[in-house]
Amino acid sequence: MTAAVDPAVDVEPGGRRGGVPWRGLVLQPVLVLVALGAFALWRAGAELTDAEARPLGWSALAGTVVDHLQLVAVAAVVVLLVGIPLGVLLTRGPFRRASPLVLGVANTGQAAPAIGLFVLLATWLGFGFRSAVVALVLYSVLPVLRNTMVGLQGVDARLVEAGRGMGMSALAVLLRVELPLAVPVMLSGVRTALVLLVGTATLATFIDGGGLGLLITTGINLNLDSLLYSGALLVALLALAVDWVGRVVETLARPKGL
Amino acid sequence: ANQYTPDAGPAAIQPVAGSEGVELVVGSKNFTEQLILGKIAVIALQTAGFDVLDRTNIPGSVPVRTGAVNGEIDMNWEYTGTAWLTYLGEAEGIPDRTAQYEAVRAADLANDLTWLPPAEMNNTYAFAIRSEAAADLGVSRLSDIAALPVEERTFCVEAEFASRNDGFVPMLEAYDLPLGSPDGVPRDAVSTLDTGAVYTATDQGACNFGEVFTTDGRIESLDLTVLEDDRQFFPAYNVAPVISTPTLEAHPELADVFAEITPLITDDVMIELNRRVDVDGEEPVDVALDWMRGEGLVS
Amino acid sequence: MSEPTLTDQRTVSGVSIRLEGVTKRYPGQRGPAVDAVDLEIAAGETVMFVGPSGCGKTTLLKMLNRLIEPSGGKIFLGDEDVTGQDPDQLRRRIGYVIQAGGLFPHMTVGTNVGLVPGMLGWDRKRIAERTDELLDLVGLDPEVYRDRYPKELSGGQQQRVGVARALAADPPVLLMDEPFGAVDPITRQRLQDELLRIQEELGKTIVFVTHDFDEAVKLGDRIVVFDVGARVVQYDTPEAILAEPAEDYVADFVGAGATLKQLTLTRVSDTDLHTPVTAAVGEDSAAVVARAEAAGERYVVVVDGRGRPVSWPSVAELSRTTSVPGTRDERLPVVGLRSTLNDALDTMLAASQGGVVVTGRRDTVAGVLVVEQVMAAIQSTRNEVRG
Amino acid sequence: MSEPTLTDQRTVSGVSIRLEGVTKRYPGQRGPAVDAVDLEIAAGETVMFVGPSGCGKTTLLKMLNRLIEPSGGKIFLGDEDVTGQDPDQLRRRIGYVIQAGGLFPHMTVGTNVGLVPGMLGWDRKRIAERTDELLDLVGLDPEVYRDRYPKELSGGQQQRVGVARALAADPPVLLMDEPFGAVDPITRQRLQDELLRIQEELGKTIVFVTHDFDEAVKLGDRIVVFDVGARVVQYDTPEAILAEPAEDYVADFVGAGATLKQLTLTRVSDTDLHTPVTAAVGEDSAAVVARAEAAGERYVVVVDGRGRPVSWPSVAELSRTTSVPGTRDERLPVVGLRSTLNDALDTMLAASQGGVVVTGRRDTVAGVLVVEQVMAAIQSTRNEVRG
Amino acid sequence: MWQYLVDRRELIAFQAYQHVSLVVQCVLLATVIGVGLAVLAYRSPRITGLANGVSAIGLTIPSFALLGLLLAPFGFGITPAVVAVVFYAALPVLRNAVVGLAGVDQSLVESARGIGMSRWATLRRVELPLAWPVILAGVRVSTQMVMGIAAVAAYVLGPGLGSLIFSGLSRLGGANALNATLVGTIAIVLLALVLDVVLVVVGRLTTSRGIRV
Ligand SMILES: Nc1ncnc2c1ncn2[C@@H]1O[C@H](COP(=O)(O)OP(=O)(O)OP(=O)(O)O)[C@@H](O)[C@H]1O
Ligand SMILES: Nc1ncnc2c1ncn2[C@@H]1O[C@H](COP(=O)(O)OP(=O)(O)OP(=O)(O)O)[C@@H](O)[C@H]1O
Ligand SMILES: [Mg+2]
Ligand SMILES: [Mg+2]
Repeated sequence: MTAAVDPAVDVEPGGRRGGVPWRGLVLQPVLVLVALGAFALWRAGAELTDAEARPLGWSALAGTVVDHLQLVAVAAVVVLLVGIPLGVLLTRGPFRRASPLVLGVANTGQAAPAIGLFVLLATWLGFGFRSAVVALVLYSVLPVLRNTMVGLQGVDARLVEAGRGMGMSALAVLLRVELPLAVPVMLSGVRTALVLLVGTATLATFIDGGGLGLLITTGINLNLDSLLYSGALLVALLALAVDWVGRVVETLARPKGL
Repeated sequence: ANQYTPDAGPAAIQPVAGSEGVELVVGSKNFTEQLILGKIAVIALQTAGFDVLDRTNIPGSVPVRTGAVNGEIDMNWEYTGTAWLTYLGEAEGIPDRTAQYEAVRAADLANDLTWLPPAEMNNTYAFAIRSEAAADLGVSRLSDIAALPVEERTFCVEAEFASRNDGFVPMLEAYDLPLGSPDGVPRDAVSTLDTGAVYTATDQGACNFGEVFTTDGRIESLDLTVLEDDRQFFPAYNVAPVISTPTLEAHPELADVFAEITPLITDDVMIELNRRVDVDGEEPVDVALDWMRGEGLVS
Repeated sequence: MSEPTLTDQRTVSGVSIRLEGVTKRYPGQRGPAVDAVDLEIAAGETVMFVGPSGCGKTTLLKMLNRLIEPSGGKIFLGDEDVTGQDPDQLRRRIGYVIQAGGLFPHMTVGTNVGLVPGMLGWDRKRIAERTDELLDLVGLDPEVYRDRYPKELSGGQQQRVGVARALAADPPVLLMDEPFGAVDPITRQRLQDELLRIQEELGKTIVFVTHDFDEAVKLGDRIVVFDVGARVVQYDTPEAILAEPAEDYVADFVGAGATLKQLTLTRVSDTDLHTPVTAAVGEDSAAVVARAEAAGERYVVVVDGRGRPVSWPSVAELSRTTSVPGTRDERLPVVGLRSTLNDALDTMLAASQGGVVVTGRRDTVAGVLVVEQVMAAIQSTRNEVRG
Repeated sequence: MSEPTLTDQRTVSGVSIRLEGVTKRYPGQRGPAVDAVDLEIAAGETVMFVGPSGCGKTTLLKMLNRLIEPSGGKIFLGDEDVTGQDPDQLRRRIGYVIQAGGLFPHMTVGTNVGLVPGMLGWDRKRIAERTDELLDLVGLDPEVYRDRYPKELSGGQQQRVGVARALAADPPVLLMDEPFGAVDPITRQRLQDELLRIQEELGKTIVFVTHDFDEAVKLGDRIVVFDVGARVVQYDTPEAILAEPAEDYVADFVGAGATLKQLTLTRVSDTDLHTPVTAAVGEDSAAVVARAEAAGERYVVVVDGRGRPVSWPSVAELSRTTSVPGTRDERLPVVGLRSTLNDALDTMLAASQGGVVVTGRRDTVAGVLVVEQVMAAIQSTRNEVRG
Repeated sequence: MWQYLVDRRELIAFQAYQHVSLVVQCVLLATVIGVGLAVLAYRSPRITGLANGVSAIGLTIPSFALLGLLLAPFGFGITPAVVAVVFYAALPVLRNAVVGLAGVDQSLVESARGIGMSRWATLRRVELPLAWPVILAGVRVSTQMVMGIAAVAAYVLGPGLGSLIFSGLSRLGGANALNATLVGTIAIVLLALVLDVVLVVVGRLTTSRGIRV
């Protein structure tokens, strides 16, 4: 454009885009690792009572963390495999008519209390890992679905038309134009959903789903702050790590030129 | 009130002088029996004219105890054995119920807590198994577990019991089944669940042995078999109202109020009340009020 | 007489388009948006669609490449009926340019331009060559711009890339929907000139939607004026529409200053120039005056050794000198043969002689043009149109 | 000679503006954006700022109402130095109009217009009256538009509300930054006419930034041509700048067609009209022909009973009839006295007579105008400017 | 189930009221806090980045863990529930308020300043009203989210419907355990729906007709 660029407006997003995110992307894992190291140091040196030592023993702790990771990973994979394709499908042709309804449901679905889902699924499917995963999937799939749809709907209709107008098939337009352009919105939504998932997985302990929630409940029940803090810290660090992975993927997948 | 409690009229329990405008905090742990007892206390104290802040359903024993010790909770129902072993840190329980009570009462005076006379009811820990499995595996006592193949030694416990000093790990040791060792109980054979969920999980066969309270109504309704504590690991757990000493000194009539209630609480009564909540699905508060009306405590 | 000198030289690579009773009815709309339109567009012509907002121009255009399926009627490209063809295949053979280019922001300029050839299965090398060739054609240095992203281009540059992309597979037909609507007037003019130049080279069949009547006059070989329902009100050359609007509605649409607009359509070379009396610098004044009086002229064009005009004195002025002076008149009104009559008029109004000297090759005098001739040119256009 | 007949009647409510060495240096910028500018703007004048993008027009304008604080220099409104005043107070006394009106979309038209009076603490009733008065002034019926929201108006109407808002507290000075930049050419022209009309009534001091030189010529009493750093290249009347650009740079900026542009500045009434020989319908043709020949005229204007022109035959044509015919010539070239010379030229080019009949009050014949007179008018403007 | 509802209508109504009351009050407080912080932040790119960071990182703290951590300073009861709910509710409001305020057309701000509005008047009369729809969208997201978080707060004796769910959990296998959980869960979703509708209505009433789409 020949029209002048107003520098006052242009400087700030440019600066932010150029500088901080990469700094943040490096800073975040470093902080997580430092915190993790500090925790390990404390754990190695702390004098623990028997009651604390039982769940905080190295092997017990490793088991708990692995349980939590398993919960999150399995649920996340299922959520992505279900949520994204379903979201894409709901913005296509005849299904498009259903999308306002689905979006409405997805919006209020977020209010469904996770703890309620856990308990209900435990009653229906029995206790254990499986119910916990199903509950987590139900809890997270709606936001992912919603963000996929919103992201795709946000793509400039003229670009879709331009693609069709030059002879791209519907699938080609989806793969080469719509999805790449929807990636920023989609991924940031997906990232938020997964971060919430990490936190929500703490509730799995109520139905024998395992995971770091155990440290927190035991900490609360027995008034053992060391357990409570360890649990909270580890979950938050895990969430930050997931958040970081999400950010990295976003940065890499964000099409250049936007 | 911060929790839903229907109003009751005075009967055997009468308004006491000087209760007007005084706020008392009632605490309880988060399992059915404690909820019913807690609600009984709430209704009683409300009828006696106090403003009651309902802190029933606190997750875990220790937080309740901590609240009582530092004065945030004025009254709660406590078990003698739990206090002796878990709170006061004693290693051995006292077999005699009265002696146990007297010992706890004496020790807790230093903590500004006064134990009113205990109820007859004794709610101890136990392990239960679904009756079919009991027959199949041929177990009736805790010491029988050691004879089972390792893969049958599966347990459901709640988080608190798993870490308590009078809890799971010492118990396993007492029965020569050390946790985490190959000839004892493997770690992944232990599921940790919410207190109430253990009964269903045991019934569904998620594990063979579930940690239960002997006064729980579901033992009967789910057809669970309680294993005998043949090595006397678990001590006596009589329940008694515990009131913070300053509160009791300010309102000595409180002792009279609970003197109306405590003698009525027997094992059978408690099992029945628990059953109504756990099995019939009634609300603890309704069960409490119903019972108190039936006993003529309130109208 | 649409720029005959140009049309004659043009290579025509486009094909003709024929619409027969093409209709589009949107569901839930009262009347049809496009109502049984018949239209023939000759191969290699640029046809401009103008008309009020909502009259169906875009709908009609999109039916040509079946982005909108007609509810009825037939559309022929060349002799093929395209209403039954696979739309994706069809669209690869029709270039399509929309407002602000519609470039994909996440692809480089090169990728954008190479998309259609890629879909047609060209090999890499051929695509790269074609891309560079097209960028060159639209005046963008491939070295500089090939790897840029659209946001790194100015609006006008983006628009040019849009045109390049539409031309990629050398489609015989180009559809353009208000392509220059969003750019500022100066860039717009530059883009228009560029399109004229490209079209001169390529001779595509172009269908172009615009809201700007001046643009239609400037770019179009023919203009279609539509009314609601895509009713064709007038379909003719710009000259004819300016001179003889078919209905009051068209006249309103054309707006004020139609005659002055018409002048932009005719070049000085298209008029009958008057041959003036010339005099070389240093020639004897008396002889020149005599020559002029014999020819009945009041002014004499003084030329230098190479035949280039120096000044344009009146006979009266000249007779006051002895030999023709060589002083160059800085204010001498001169235009070239390729100038439009509008330019000529502008120059002539500022000059005291009431005319301009016209120069041809190497700036030698080709004749003079006076106001009366401009008027005569307008009259003759009108008569031609009427005849 | 900027429309002298109008200027004379104008009430002047504006104040003068004086800039002394006004400078603006943005942090992190190499040179200053505005470099020691001295400028005097007379009260009641409309001064147009033109210049290339980024030359500092907006910066200079915003320093006048201290939206940007000058780095140095002094600014006087009337005789007050405003560089030390409270900016919020100052701005309430200076109207400010930006592109697309800058209307607050969440307030009604009425609220938008009444904002400044409200801040000045006027009472409700007075604000309401003032709002209605202003809406009337900009040609919007208050009853209809007062309670609408900006989005319910067309672009042109929004722009007018923007002007009304800027005028609300009757500020002596109006600053306008490319106010008509975003509207289509037709609306733009209407808005310009409206601004001229309003300004004629109110006589504010207006500073107006534009990119469009035609707009500057049309609206400005004077034009300032800036170069980078807000260097004043030329500050003069439009006529003078068109006729005598101070530097090549200005000439480039003025662009092609300067002379035709100049024609828009002069009205038919400003020229010396030629009085034609007239003939009443039904008069004896021979007598008329004789009269015309005596006056040395080649054409005769035929008028009806009320003195309105009917046709414009040549003497030759007339001599072929016995009595003057009453047939009305549908193509008779007629313009009014208030038309610009540009309109007149446009009409005249289309007519075979090489001229137009000019009508005055009640459409009676006021004279005729021929091409030569148009050229003479241009020449005289030039001489005036030079003189 | 129906019998369950009828028998316990008073209890359920009481807890539903407490749940809504907790959420509404906390969201109100969170809105004030979130908008207040955004007003402080949005003019500076650096602080805006910080605010966005806080609202992103804040969500990585699991609500259950935060509730636990809050026990130490505040004890059981309403206080930790309120603090946690306000904290989570403030995050989306903060983010949306920053986005909304930053998204206000700069030419309108300049217009406001240009006709002599002070900074504060510009914020109050132009920027906040224009950003309001975006802020309100944040409030809606917050409300939906904290309806669920308030349920978990019942674990630390926060008020509301969460206690129905937890009592269902602790009595699993008994009659009515499923009913209690179902009623608690569904009631929360329904109330969230009602609150959402209320917020939409509030949005319509508080958003100028001129900027409604
Ligand atoms: N998808 C659609 N569904 C229903 N009606 C439509 C649709 N697209 C266009 N229309 C209607 O069809 C008519 C013609 O629209 P079209 O877009 O072809 O007009 P246009 O001439 O291109 O207008 P403009 O100059 O404003 O671009 C209009 O009345 C429009 O409202
Ligand atoms: N806030 C700012 N910070 C730094 N430099 C600025 C700022 N605003 C403007 N400039 C610079 O000052 C110069 C003058 O800008 P200004 O906006 O006054 O130009 P303009 O003449 O109004 O241009 P246009 O015609 O494009 O509107 C430009 O070089 C511009 O980049
Ligand atoms: Mg269109
Ligand atoms: Mg500017």
